[in-house]
Amino acid sequence: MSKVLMKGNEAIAKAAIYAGCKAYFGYPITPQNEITEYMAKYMALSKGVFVQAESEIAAINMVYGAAGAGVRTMTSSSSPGIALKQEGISYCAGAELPAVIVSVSRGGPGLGNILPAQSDYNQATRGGGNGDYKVFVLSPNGVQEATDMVRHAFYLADKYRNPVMVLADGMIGQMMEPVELNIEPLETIEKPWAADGNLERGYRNIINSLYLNSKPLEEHNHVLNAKYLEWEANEVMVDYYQCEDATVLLVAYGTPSRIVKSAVNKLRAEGIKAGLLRPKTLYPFPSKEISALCPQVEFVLSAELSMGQMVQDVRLAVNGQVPVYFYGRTGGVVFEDKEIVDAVKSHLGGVK
Amino acid sequence: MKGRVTFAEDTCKGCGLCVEFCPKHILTLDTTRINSIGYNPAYCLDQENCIACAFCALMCPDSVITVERIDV
Amino acid sequence: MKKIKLVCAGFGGQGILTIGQMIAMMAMQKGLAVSWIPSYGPEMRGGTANCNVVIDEQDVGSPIIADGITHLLVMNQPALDKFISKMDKDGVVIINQSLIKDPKIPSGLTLIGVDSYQIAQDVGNIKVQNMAALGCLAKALGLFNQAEGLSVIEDKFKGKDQTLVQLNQAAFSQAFNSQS
Amino acid sequence: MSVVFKKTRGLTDTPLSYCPGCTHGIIHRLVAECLDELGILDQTIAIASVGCSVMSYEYFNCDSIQAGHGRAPAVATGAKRVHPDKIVFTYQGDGDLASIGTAEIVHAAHRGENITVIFVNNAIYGMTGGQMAPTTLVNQVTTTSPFGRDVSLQGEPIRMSELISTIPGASYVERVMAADPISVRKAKAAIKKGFERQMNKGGFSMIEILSSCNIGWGKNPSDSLKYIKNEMAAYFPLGVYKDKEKPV
Repeated sequence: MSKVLMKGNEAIAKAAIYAGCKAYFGYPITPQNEITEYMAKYMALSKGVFVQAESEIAAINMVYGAAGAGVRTMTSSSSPGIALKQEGISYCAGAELPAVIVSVSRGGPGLGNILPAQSDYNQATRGGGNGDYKVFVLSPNGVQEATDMVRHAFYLADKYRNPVMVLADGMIGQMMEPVELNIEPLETIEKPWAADGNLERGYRNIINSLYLNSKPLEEHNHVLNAKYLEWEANEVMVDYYQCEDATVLLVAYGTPSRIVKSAVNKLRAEGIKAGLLRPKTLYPFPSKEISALCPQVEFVLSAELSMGQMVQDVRLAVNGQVPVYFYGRTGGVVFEDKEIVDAVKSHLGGVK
Repeated sequence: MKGRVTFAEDTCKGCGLCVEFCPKHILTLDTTRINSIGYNPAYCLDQENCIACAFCALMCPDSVITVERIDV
Repeated sequence: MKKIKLVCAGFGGQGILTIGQMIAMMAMQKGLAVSWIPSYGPEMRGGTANCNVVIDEQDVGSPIIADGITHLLVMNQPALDKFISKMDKDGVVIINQSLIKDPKIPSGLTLIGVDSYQIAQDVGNIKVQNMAALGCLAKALGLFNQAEGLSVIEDKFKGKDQTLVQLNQAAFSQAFNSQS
Repeated sequence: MSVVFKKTRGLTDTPLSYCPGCTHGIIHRLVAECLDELGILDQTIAIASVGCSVMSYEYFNCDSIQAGHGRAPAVATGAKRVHPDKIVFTYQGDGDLASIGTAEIVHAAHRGENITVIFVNNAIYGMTGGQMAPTTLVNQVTTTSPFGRDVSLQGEPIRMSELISTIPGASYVERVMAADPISVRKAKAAIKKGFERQMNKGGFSMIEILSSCNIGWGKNPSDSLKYIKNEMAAYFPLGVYKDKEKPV
């Protein structure tokens, strides 16, 4: 398949269908509407399921139902809508259901606006649902990677029986870039646990997150946690740029990381040895990878389109080895590379 | 009865609903001009025939129109 | 090649976003890295519309153009007023002469005019004004030849009436060739 | 010379953000005129919702609270309960009121909250670009019903005035339209009656106004008004569905 120019939202929807998504549930919200609209058309044409739910809460619970019944399923939304989905995400995690949630985030809090932002890092990685649960969070930096990560999300969801979120931003949703889609069928795995109404298997399946007694619930939490530790050990994805000899480490994710990459080039042109570490998985977070670079760098700077969210994970990773600084713009304002250059320069030469 | 119809031209979006509902057919959109917000504004071709019925103003979504009655 | 930071701007309905998309398609077919992003907001027809197109050899950094515009295509006066201060010092401004009668451009910038209305009328349909603007822009970018433009138009209107394709191509060609 | 018609002071000077020809603008004006004519503009709290009218707080010349999607009746309940002598109204579209906000509207009516609900039904999600609404007509094409609304998959359009009128707590429910000068005048009378009901402590009122979305429907403004009259009003009959003061 050759490259085609495609809008991020449309590419995400197409990638999901190629990855074997058979059921989509959504509710209109900008800037992700094209995903819902594409699914409305192509799920019908490919004999899949499309339902425009009455709300985001309903949509995620439809996902819970479809995933519990053993089918590859997905929902998508944007910040305020993802906020409403938190309840259902917690239930999916508690009942160990594979589901993909695409979050095309926008400016907040509240209604905020529909411009690109990264102020939903905490919402994605910590979530607002109740309980000791984790969501696998992937962060693409462009349209091509968004499609690859949606595919990977379905793989991870099935492999670990867990909700996986693809955290894009309004830029990726609305932007067009050349894309080459992977149209190979994604391997399906057996789901002997699914409540698909087939007692010929010889036993009953129950999808549930209720554990009335303390011991079984504690055991359940240990089972879940073992899964999260396995991700941290095996599933971290990270991209390095000019890090080998870097004496200043920049950390940035998503589309804004591309601007930080330009800033690295500008800094290098001025003789400042900057490097960029880009987390592609926000949970599990590349803590070891960041920590490993600390001995060679003067400081670490986290650049985000937020008031400072990922920087907290960066601080935990650095754990006091070197100073950690933050630079951010918010509300839909996207920083320019020269702002990052200036921020780095302002911190050079030790703590002032 | 005679009337006078005036338009706040720079908030007119050229939707044409006033034109549609004018019983005297004296309103039109000026396709030779674009106002400051990018539309062909409505205007009155023939004030003499305005009867001050205010149908145009009733149907204007943007409250662009003022209608006056001229007492003769 | 020097990185191209192109902004296309005008009223909604002038085909601005399509012009940007078609430039992006031409760049993609040449094997260049490219991104296209519209200004997006609440749905309302009319008003202003603009899009950013970044073209580079290897990969595109920021898809959003904050300043240093190398090429600006403006279809009306408010669009020109909005973006002129964000130009690169030796940038190129392409204006729609049909609606911008007396452009004020800082010295150092190159000004190119395209009478898109006239060209569209010449080829027989005023609806193809944006293709005239596209032809002029494609030439001004200095990256593309006429055949590359025509082939993208062919692709874009695939499955549509062939006379429509030819009409669009005619407007493109006339504008492309009218520029020396 | 006397002024027959000029812009009401119930609206601010901010230009409306609606598309050309959208009847939201007419309905805004009617509400604003009623508030002004009833002399309650200075004691009203408007509750704005989410959808095309998300910015209505910029346009109504009174105090306003912006609510989350679908939650306007709950927000209105909060405001009205703490200020029972003030006038509180919500301004909601069909996605807001008839989809995500069904629980809130049903229970505000059920409690008999003394508020006025202005429900603008244009059978589509306009703000987000023309998706199917619960009120989208059968076979109507939208971006999420690309082959037309299919009753077997999406059900029949939901009739909110009929539904709300079955709730004992509702006092006054009427459906009107904004399709021509005569119907616009009738719509205004209904809106005024809704506010009067609230002023008289008469309880919950909802005025549903059939409205247009010419962009979402893919029609010109003039044809859109014909669509309201001929298609929408055929499925959503106009009339008074509930009037506790004058049983229907």
